[in-house]
Amino acid sequence: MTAYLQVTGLNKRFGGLQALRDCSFTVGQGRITCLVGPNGAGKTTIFNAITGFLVPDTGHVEFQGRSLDGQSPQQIVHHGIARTFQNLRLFADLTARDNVLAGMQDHVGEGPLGAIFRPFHTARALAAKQDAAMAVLAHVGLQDRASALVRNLSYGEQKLLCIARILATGAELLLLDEPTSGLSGAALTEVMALLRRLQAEGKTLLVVEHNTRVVQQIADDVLFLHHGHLLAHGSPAEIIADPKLAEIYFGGTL
Amino acid sequence: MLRISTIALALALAVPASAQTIKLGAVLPLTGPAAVIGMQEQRGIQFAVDEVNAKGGVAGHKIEMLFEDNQAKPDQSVLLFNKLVDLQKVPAVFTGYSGPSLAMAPLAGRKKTLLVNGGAQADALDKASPYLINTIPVLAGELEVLANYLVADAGKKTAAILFENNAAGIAGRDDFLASFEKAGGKVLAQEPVPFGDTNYRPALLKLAATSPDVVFVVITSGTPQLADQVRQIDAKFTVVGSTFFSDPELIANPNAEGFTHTQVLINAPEGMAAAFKAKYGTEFDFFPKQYYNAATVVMTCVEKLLKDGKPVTGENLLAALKEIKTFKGLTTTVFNTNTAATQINMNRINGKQDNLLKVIAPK
Amino acid sequence: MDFLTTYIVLAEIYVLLGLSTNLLVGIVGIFSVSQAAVFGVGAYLTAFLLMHTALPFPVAVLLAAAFCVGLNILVTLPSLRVSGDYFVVTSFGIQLLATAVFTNWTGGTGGANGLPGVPAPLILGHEFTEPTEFIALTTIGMALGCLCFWLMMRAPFGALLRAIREDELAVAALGKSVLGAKVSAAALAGAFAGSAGGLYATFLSFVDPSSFDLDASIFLLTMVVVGGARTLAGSVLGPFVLLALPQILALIDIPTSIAAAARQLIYGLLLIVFMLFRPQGLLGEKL
Amino acid sequence: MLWLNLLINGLVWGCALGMVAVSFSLIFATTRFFHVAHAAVYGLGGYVSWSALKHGLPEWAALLVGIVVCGLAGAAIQKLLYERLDRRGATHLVILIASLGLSAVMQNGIAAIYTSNVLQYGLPWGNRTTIIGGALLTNTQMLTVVFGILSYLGAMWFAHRTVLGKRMRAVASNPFLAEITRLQPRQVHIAVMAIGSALVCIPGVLVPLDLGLQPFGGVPILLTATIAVIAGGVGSISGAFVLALVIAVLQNLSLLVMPGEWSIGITFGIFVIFMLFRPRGLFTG
Repeated sequence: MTAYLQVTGLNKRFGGLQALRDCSFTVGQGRITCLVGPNGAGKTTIFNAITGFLVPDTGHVEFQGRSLDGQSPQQIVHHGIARTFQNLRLFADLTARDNVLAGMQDHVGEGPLGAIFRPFHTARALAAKQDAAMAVLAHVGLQDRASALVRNLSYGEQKLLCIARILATGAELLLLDEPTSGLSGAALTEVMALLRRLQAEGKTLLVVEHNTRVVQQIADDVLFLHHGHLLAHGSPAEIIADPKLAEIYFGGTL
Repeated sequence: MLRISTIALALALAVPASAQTIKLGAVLPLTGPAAVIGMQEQRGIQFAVDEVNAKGGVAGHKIEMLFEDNQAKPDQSVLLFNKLVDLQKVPAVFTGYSGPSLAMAPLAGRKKTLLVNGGAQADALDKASPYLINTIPVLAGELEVLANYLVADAGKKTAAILFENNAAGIAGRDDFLASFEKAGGKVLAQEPVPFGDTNYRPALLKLAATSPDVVFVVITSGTPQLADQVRQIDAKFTVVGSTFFSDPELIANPNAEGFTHTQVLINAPEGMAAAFKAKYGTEFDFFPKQYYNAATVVMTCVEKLLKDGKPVTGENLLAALKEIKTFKGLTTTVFNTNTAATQINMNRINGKQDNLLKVIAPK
Repeated sequence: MDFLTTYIVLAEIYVLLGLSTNLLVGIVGIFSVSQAAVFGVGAYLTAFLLMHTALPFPVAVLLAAAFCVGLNILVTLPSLRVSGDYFVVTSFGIQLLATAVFTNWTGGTGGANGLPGVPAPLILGHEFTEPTEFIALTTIGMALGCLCFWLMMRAPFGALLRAIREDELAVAALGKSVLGAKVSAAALAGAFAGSAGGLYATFLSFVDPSSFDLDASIFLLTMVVVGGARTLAGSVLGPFVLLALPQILALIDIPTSIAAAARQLIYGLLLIVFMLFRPQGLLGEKL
Repeated sequence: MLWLNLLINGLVWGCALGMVAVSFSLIFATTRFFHVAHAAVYGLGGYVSWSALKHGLPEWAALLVGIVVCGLAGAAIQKLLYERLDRRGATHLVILIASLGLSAVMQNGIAAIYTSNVLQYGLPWGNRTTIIGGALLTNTQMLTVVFGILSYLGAMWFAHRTVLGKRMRAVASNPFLAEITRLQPRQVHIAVMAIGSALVCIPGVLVPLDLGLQPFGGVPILLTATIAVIAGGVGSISGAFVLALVIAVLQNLSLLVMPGEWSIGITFGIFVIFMLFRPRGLFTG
């Protein structure tokens, strides 16, 4: 059986820094996999390599048996993989709804010719897309904030909007870079509930997560990364029980 | 209300003409790199007009000058020309620089407004419009004189050309090239310098390397810097040029010794030059003199129309100009065509003086 | 009232240029200071075609606009490779290169002398010479330009462009082609500038390099800034205000010897004041 | 020996251009936006010194007055304009436009006071010539070379040996880090603007001493210098100076093979192509 997402032997060097070192792992379909490790372990670099923002020096990425090597970020989204960014990268001067709209993969009216020469067709398509966008916003619980500019949303709302925006792309595999960082209380609970709901709907999630409590609660599998290398993988309980890993994680460098 | 204004209008028209001010327009570059010359042109016109007004005006009418700044751009020129003609009803507009003049020329024809150029010498201006009057000869005539003098009188057989890369410079290059070769000489090389750039060294070095007898220079400003740089490369050639060399700063420059040039004759009486300098703090140079002369030509036509009891319109001004034909301003200006013929002198700069070599009367 | 109609004709031509500049600079966020170069190519090409071929006016303008589409894509390409502040300098370079070509390619552009005698537009046997007639052409041109701009901005294309201005990386992560959208915007901006050039050349019947130099590019940028970036209303208002400004400033009584320089100075001061206190311009959004 | 003369001429001009490039490099590397008004500061220096000279000051004092005025002007521009804009979160485009406006204000202010005529310093010693390496050089040109080299060395010393220079380079390499480590980038920006502006006064006086003063002359020189700054690698003072020399020499030598009207166009053409192939792009952050 081929894995849903198969990462094999990734290496990436930035100047003197070996960001990824022979990094290999798999992600199972329909599961929530958490990527953990100390700062600078290469977690975001892995995301960049999978989503085409970074070309690894060597190594392969396969998704549902198809190679993603050498593909652009745009093509990779079309394969059904979408990501969020640690620093959100929302469009701050656009409304929440327009941010979600930007993620929709229906391209009618996204070229100048269609926009100018088929105005009515474009307007109808736009209306349909707006309905769809509202549905996505409702899904993450932001339907009341649809017309608000992103800069006026709370941090928690912005975090939810990041997820809504990639849901709009229709991707099956979601790569979430620290979706809960900076959140606490109700906002944290809300995001965690959303992640479980997404899993229940059949999405596969690969999540960079620092909060061990969150990892324990949501993860099916945990990948432990150190110095760009996969040091261990297993269930949350197994990883947390390993004192060596805890030492690396909390005690700094080994 | 309507009736009152109608009456007012009738009254205004009935007032004897002597009480009316006559408005004339000018569209000149007063800002930007071209303003160096545009401002001089402006002062020349204003000086002539102030002088006439101080004496009571033209046949009792004061002249009012309306200056507009086109920055030497054609679109602004067209807009401002229309502004002067539409809003101020001016019958004549002064212009300078060939680009703006060429842009306004078709309009002048359609609007029957006299367009008076006193400074630009591009050949295309000669026949651009029946309403475009050039009070200065086009460069071709002047350079023909220069080329004939150089080859026949001075025995110079080879030349190189240094020209300013704008309309005036290119016209000078083309005209000199044609005239000099027609006179039997040979042009060995040519080099442009960007307009406004006073670093002539690389171009001079390149031209000097071809060892010409003369280097013909056509630049509108920066001639003192040119003299310094020619001197510096220890040039073996004679520098020759056109009217642009009659710049007092150049003549006063010891490095300009031996520079030979044609001059569209224009002389100001001593007192006038001093009065000009006292008023504006700058010399009564070539361009102010030319525009003083152009203003005199136009005001002479205005005077004739007023004395004949005709309305001062562009059409009538043109007719008056053709009728008077010969004007005695700062120089004798003859209009056989739309372009004036004036006396041309051959001069050489020696001992900080511009000395006359030869006089060529207008054809 | 030819003065008024001339003013409107020129302002309408500049509205097309304002749309072009606004699209690139305001909406996509490409720091272009070379739009006058593209405008110039449109003007020269139209003039050349009308003077040397028997092509009718609309065809000549369309050809010029089509050529400018290609050209503008080409001159915008460096912005895909180079970040903002470096691109400004590149763009200055493109502008100076264009000025050098306009001034020195005597065979094609007439060099510094320019090209006089560009024929007036002849459509269905009618010659558009007077500003009162020409205004019909520029009004149609401007209306079409504004319509295109409005349609684009309300379509998803407009949202995509705005998103790109804010964050190209995020747009790429959403599966959208940043390159495609930027190239499309550049193409449209080129078409606007090219057709404006065609109208300009035939209206003035004369073209020379001084209309398309660095100052002209900066003037276009100023129009967008004063009118207001990123909105249709701003693009339309800017040219009308800026072309009227010298006439308004002329009402201020200043000694003639320094009047013109003083007016230019006030104009510079206005730019600074707008940037300090109203960067969104009169009717725009914050730059 | 045309080529030798052109080469020497190019080197002399390169020293003048190099001074502008070095001064702009200090500013651009630190503040990172295109300070177009630097061209107007360059113009200001020449005119202030001219006035000082006409008021009877000796040459060295006139130059010094110019340097001080330019330095103060630079600091004032940063403090009163750019810093305010920056505090309001202005984008670089906004700052660029304000800088263009400032340029217009300064250049036209100069034109209103001094007229647009080409003014001369009228110092006869400037034109006296000496034969050096087979070429005749004027005293002004030799001064340009001397000041050019001194300015370069001075800027290198400043950037690498002084505390302020080190702070400047730290701010240039990482403004965010500089903010939190109390390097006080705002003060550094003001200081750098003052120093860069003071420095540009030297070519601002020497070039017009040779070629005459014009109010609108600075922009082409600044743009050529900017090419040197970018092509030489932003932040590298040596790169800027050397590239300025290279550009000036190539522009001069190009006359051997083609007419001079194309040299500016080709300089900028090559630069545009260079920028296409050596990008500082999207994903290098």
